Amino acid sequence: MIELENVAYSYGGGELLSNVSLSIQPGSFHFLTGPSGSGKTTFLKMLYGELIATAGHVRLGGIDTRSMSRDQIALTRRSIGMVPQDTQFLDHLRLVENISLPLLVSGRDTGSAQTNLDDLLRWVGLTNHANAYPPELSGGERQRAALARAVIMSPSVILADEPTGNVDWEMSQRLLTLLVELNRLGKTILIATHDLTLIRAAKAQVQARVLRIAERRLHLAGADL
Amino acid sequence: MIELENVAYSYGGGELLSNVSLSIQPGSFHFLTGPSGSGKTTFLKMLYGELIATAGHVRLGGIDTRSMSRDQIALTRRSIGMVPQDTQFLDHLRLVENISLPLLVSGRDTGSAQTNLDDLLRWVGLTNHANAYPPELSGGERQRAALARAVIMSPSVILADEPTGNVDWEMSQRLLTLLVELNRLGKTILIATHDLTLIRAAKAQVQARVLRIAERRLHLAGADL
Amino acid sequence: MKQLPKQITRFIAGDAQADRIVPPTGYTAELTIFAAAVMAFLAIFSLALSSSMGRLADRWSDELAQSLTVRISAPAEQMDAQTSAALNVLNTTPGIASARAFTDEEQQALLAPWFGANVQIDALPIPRLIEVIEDDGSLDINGLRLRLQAEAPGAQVDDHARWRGPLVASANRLRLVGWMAILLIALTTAAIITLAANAALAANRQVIFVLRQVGARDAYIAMAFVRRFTLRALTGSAIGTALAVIFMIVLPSGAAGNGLLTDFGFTGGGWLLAVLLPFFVAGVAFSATNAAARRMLRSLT
Amino acid sequence: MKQLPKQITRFIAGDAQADRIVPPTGYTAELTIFAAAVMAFLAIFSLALSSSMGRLADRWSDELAQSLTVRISAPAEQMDAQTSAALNVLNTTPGIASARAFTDEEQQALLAPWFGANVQIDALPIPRLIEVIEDDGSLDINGLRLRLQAEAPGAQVDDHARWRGPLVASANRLRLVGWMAILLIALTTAAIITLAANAALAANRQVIFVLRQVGARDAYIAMAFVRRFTLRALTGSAIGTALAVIFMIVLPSGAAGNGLLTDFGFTGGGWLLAVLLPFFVAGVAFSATNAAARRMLRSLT
Ligand SMILES: Nc1ncnc2c1ncn2[C@@H]1O[C@H](COP(=O)(O)OP(=O)(O)OP(=O)(O)O)[C@@H](O)[C@H]1O
Ligand SMILES: Nc1ncnc2c1ncn2[C@@H]1O[C@H](COP(=O)(O)OP(=O)(O)OP(=O)(O)O)[C@@H](O)[C@H]1O
Ligand SMILES: [Mg+2]
Ligand SMILES: [Mg+2]
Repeated sequence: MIELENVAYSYGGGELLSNVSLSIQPGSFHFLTGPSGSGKTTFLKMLYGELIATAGHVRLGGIDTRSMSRDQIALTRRSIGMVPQDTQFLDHLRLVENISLPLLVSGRDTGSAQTNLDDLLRWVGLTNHANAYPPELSGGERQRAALARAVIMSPSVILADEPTGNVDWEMSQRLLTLLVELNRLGKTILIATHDLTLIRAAKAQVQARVLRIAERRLHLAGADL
Repeated sequence: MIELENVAYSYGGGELLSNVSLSIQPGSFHFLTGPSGSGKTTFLKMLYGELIATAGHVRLGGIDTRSMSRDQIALTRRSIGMVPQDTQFLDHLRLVENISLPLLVSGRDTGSAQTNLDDLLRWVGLTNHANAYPPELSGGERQRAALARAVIMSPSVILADEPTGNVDWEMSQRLLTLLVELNRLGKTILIATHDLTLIRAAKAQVQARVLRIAERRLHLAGADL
Repeated sequence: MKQLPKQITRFIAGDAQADRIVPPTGYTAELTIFAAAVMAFLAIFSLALSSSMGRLADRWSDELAQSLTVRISAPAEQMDAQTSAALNVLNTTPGIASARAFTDEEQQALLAPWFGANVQIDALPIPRLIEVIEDDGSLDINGLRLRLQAEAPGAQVDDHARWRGPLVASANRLRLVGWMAILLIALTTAAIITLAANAALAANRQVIFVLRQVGARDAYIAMAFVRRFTLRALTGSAIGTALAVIFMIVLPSGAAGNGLLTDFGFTGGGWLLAVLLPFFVAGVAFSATNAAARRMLRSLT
Repeated sequence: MKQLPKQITRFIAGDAQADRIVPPTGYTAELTIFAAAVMAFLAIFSLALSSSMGRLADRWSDELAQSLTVRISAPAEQMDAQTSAALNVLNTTPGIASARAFTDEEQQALLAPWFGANVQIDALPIPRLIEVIEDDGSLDINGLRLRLQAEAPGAQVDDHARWRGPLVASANRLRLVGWMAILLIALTTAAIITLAANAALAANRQVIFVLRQVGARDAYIAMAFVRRFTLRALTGSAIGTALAVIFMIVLPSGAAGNGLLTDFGFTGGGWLLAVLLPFFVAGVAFSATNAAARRMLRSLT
């Protein structure tokens, strides 16, 4: 469960987000939209402990991120899968190793996740690139790899920041299907995107709420989307 | 004038592109589509001297890139504006300095381009971020900055690789308008994108040819797009 | 405490999988190994220099301790009386360990360079020589001269052998220079390793960021880097130490005798220090990298 | 050639705008400056050590040249004849620069330590001493002994003063060690600067990539890095040299006399070398960074 209470964020200048209150229920499906530079990425980073709200409270599992120790944040992240907007990998490791990195750093056995990993690679269309190094991947391939890395641990929350910005329409439908499936398995999903057609396609498959950032506030978009 | 004659490219494994012949006339407007991983970025990199065709000839201004010296490639790039898919900047320089970097490295006076620069910043919506450092920009802002950097030298050719992948619909229209304007001034434009709505919107404003990569070949897409 | 050896074994053996998360850092790796090796080499040399100079200074100091001679010139009939009076004075003077009259044979040996070995010493009006051994530096030579003048008017104190004093001082200063060099080298090593570790960590900011992003704990990330650097520093300094030791052994040992460097090298304690040196360097690397890694981590969430 | 000074001025003054394209490289910058400083400091010290040892060896060698004494013990009536016979032999022996009999006063001064200053030398059957000055090392002492035995049976060759020989050898070896240290330090400096430059360039791969992308020429990119590193190496080594020189000047100069290190430091040529050192280090940095930058550039299109 993710709760925001009167949250504000500022990078030092004026406030980018003000007075945001929201409660994200387990198993829910949310989209986050808003113009470029409105604060979508900033918002996701707060749900992830990468940024700490400058005012108000962001609670993950009931604990305010502001009062979490560094180790607590690390542990919390193991139950949150994050697809960042600018995907970064360990360039000296092969794609499979990068995708199983969350298992490695949390001390889990990577062997037992093998079938899981194979299925996942097939679904995101990277089976042929399993042994490539990240700099050898195309932009869309990197984005798909980041999604695979985010879900490999079967986290209870998945945050995705423009996960389809670099892939074609067909592939974005495939990725959406994967996220919808995970949502049916009870995972909480939050996708930041500027792609309204993606949102419309999702709404046909799942009950999704659309949040919009406008003028520093978070609004709930109507059914007109 | 850009000419490709029986061009093929391979990263070491099988051929990614085969037997590509194309002639891009000065002042023309092209789109390049194809699924993720089909070779759009690879294709653009060949037009730019970053990759050298493994077979056939890529001629820029009549000279085969394969026989160009490193300095010749550098000089050629000054007349080609490139918006890469993964935008990179000099993180220790402010946005304005990054945008005027092409002027700096070619020894041109950055002062005389000042009004040009101001207009450009306004058009891509980055006036307020002129003094920010690149890591402080949002994903869409970086993409817009890369476009501004590509056109600052008023190059005769502009190559853009997914220039709207991270911006909202309105902003993508704005960027498209900029490119259409430049095309009207005689610049050659080539945009790689998977965003079919962008292509449709462009076709309403300008006479654009759509190229599609499918099964290692370059096809000319019909009017059905 | 019982766990410590196990911990050390685990540290060295490492976790092959966890190790891979740190990229091979290329030039900074070579830099660390190389710097550690050279610094160890120079340190061993300075240590040997200090230690040789120390021994030389000690030996010369010992010789200096016997550097005082008292000469009694007196008519033959007064000779014995004045000699024993002088011995009396000497044996009650503070700062003198012992005093002893030379025998005829010893006097003859001393004079041989001047007269040849077959001189008949009894035929000459040779003064009697008394060898004095000081025990520390507290002897008051002028006071001694005055007292001797009163008790044995024919006695003359001769400290001409003191010419080696400046040599001893010099050897001591060389020893000091050697120690200063060691100190400087130790500081330099620590600084170079710290800077190299910082450079490597700065170059790996993305790696650290990604690891934090996927839920790695600080200790896990830090340890991966710390292990790398510590083992590198250990390797480098062990190589440097070994080379220096080999070099010193094969260095031609020069002419025998009381030369400056004829026994250039270590004694027991020095060897121990040489063996410990790589571990010292590894320890420096451990703490430098750990601090640098923690600092870098704190700058990321 | 007339352009060279202008080029150098331009290199040092640089292009303020072009300079900015290279990010402040933080730890590698500090590393370069620090390493250059320490290495210069150590080099100056080794240079001073070598130079002092060289002078010491020279002085002792000079003294050694006068280290041979011939002693003539003969009945008083034969003394003069044998002395001039011996002088004759000595003056015709190859390897001897000159030979001269001591005067009575000189002999008395030499004997003073043994007999006191007021001994009546004529009353003693004292041998006559001849001071021999060698001119190089080619003197055949045994041959000389045989010839003297034939011409002046009472003559005895005494080279007891040769005890300083090993000392000279040692001083020469210390001088050698000093030069070896300088060589090692020079190599280390070059290696550390090369590695630091490579590390900095590797860390700046993105910068170089972006610069190539926007149309910068190789020479432009390389020069930006080369200038940075050269100036840093120059600064660092100038600081190190200055510190070493200051340190040597304030180092207490110890007791006067013929000590080992009482004149630790430089003579004219040494000072020149000290002044040139920073430029040498800068030159090393220039070529190392240039090579590294060109290599990195060739790996990018
Ligand atoms: N580290 C930072 N320091 C200062 N300002 C920042 C920083 N990061 C982001 N910003 C600013 O905050 C604003 C919001 O950024 P954010 O990345 O959250 O936008 P976004 O909604 O994700 O945009 P996009 O759709 O373009 O990705 C932007 O104007 C950006 O310039
Ligand atoms: N340096 C490289 N080494 C090996 N293979 C590479 C390298 N760069 C790209 N590839 C492979 O070549 C193929 C085409 O890559 P490219 O980046 O051209 O695709 P793209 O059409 O731009 O895809 P996207 O829409 O996802 O950006 C991909 O499958 C990619 O894995
Ligand atoms: Mg964003
Ligand atoms: Mg691409």
